[in-house]
Amino acid sequence: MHAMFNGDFGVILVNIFLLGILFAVAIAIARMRSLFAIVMLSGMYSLVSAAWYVAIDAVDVAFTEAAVGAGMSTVVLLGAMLLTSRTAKPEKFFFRLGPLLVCLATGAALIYATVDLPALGDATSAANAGVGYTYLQVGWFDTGIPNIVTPVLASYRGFDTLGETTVVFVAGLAVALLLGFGERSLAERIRNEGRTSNRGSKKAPAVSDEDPA
Amino acid sequence: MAEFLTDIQGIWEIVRFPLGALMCLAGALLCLVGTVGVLRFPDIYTRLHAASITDTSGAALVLIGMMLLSPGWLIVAKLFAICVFLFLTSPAASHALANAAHTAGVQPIIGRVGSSDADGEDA
Amino acid sequence: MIAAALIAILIGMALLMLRAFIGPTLYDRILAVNSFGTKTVLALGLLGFVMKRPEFLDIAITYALINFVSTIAILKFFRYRSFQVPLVRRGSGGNADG
Amino acid sequence: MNTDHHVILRVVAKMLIPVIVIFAFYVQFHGDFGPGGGFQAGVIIAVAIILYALIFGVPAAMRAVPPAFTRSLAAVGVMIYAGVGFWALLQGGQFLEYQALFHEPPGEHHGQHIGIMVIEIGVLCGVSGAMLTIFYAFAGRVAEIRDEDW
Repeated sequence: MHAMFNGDFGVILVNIFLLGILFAVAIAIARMRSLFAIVMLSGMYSLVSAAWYVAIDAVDVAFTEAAVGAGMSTVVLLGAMLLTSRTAKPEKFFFRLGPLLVCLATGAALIYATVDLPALGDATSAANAGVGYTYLQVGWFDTGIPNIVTPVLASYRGFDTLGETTVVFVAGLAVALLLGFGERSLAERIRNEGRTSNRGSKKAPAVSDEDPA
Repeated sequence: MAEFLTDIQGIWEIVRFPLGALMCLAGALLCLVGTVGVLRFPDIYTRLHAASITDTSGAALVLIGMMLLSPGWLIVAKLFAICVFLFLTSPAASHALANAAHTAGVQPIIGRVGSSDADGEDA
Repeated sequence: MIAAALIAILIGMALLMLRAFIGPTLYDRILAVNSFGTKTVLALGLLGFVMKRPEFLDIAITYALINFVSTIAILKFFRYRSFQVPLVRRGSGGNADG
Repeated sequence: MNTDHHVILRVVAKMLIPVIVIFAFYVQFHGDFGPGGGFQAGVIIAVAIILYALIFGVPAAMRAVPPAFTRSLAAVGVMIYAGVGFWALLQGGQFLEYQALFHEPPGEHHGQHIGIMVIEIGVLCGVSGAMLTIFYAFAGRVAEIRDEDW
């Protein structure tokens, strides 16, 4: 009884529980029609998946998921959703059959592939025994930085990270070129304020058809 | 006097781990009670009440328990920061939620709620 | 005992998830997701202590700060363009509106 | 009518936004010793400004942090990153070879620390600028929501 509440068993139980919650949230997202609820549930999904990343010791990934998934992605999804409709249209039954078959086949292939995967934290697996082990050995001598993720990202794979930063920049630029830079609303706002001559945070109702006498 | 102080420190070092674990457990149970309230209360305002109160007090208990368990002062400082942030954001979010629901015209359920299961089992 | 506290908080998260699924109005769902964020902060802290590596509290701080932003964003944007639909939606989340 | 509808949110946001930015810089410069780094810090700074835009309105945020500034910031971030590479080239090393920044033998870490810190600052600028550009692009197409309406 005492062994139930210490050490590894608790962590395994937590893993199973978090994965169960993830599964339930994913099913609920697939079943819902209201896009607001879907946005909120995707925020919940990122919360739980960050907790799961911490439980399996992938802390930097958890940090990125925490920073991006909770705040940024919710806001951007809301902004994108407000430009479209608020509910998803239900599909016909026959149109859903093809994607279902594709999903079932892919899931079966993935489950079949997990048989060959090494165990979590296996020291003799290909990822840990090859170049990863070399980085862990020479990282401190080469760079003198305690967190091994930072030198691998910034020093050993610095060229990749340059590419990733460029990808983020190009993504922002592409969205801005497609949707406009957002300065039109600011210009309208300033024009309205100049017309009603009502400055500050009074938030005057900016109706444009009534000219103030 | 110095012996007495070292004695106090030794006792504290022994006592703080069970005390912290106990406070963590108590706070977690409080959070659990609050979530049961969120699940069973009839309308949005009572659910907000259950969630808000247990979130702040239960979270404070859990965080103080973790402070007692923590090995260093940096961890204590981080936990204190989390405590301050939760105390700032959680009531503000609850207020904004209640305000938005009220502005949107959500009416609270007043009076008896039909069946008998709504009475007598609120904690 | 910390593991027991962690499991209690996880059960609370599951109950809140249920409320987020069945919530009649959208405000119930927002309430459930906000409370779920607080529970996740506590669960992350307790998870660090269970795994004996409490240096990971930075992630919990991030959530404590950022969860507020997503709640405010959803609250603010929910009323937009809702003139056509009834304000209080008594049905489930799956009703169709324009 | 003249009451401030969201006074509690305004006060809390005023207290919270500087803390979020300071925490972002902690994440930025603590990335060598724990979880964190430029990408996460950039996103957290963007979230702080998004919170400002949500509470005080998008036009106020556009006056504080103009869209022209954010898209220049994104470009400047990528240029800082690439500039470190060209700095190493000028010092006689290869592209992004931090060891060549100060002509150090292997085992010396000064160039590595400086190089990684500078490129993390570049990533910070690039990511926060790009995220804010995306947010402004979406927020500029949605009509402003009055305070009494939510």
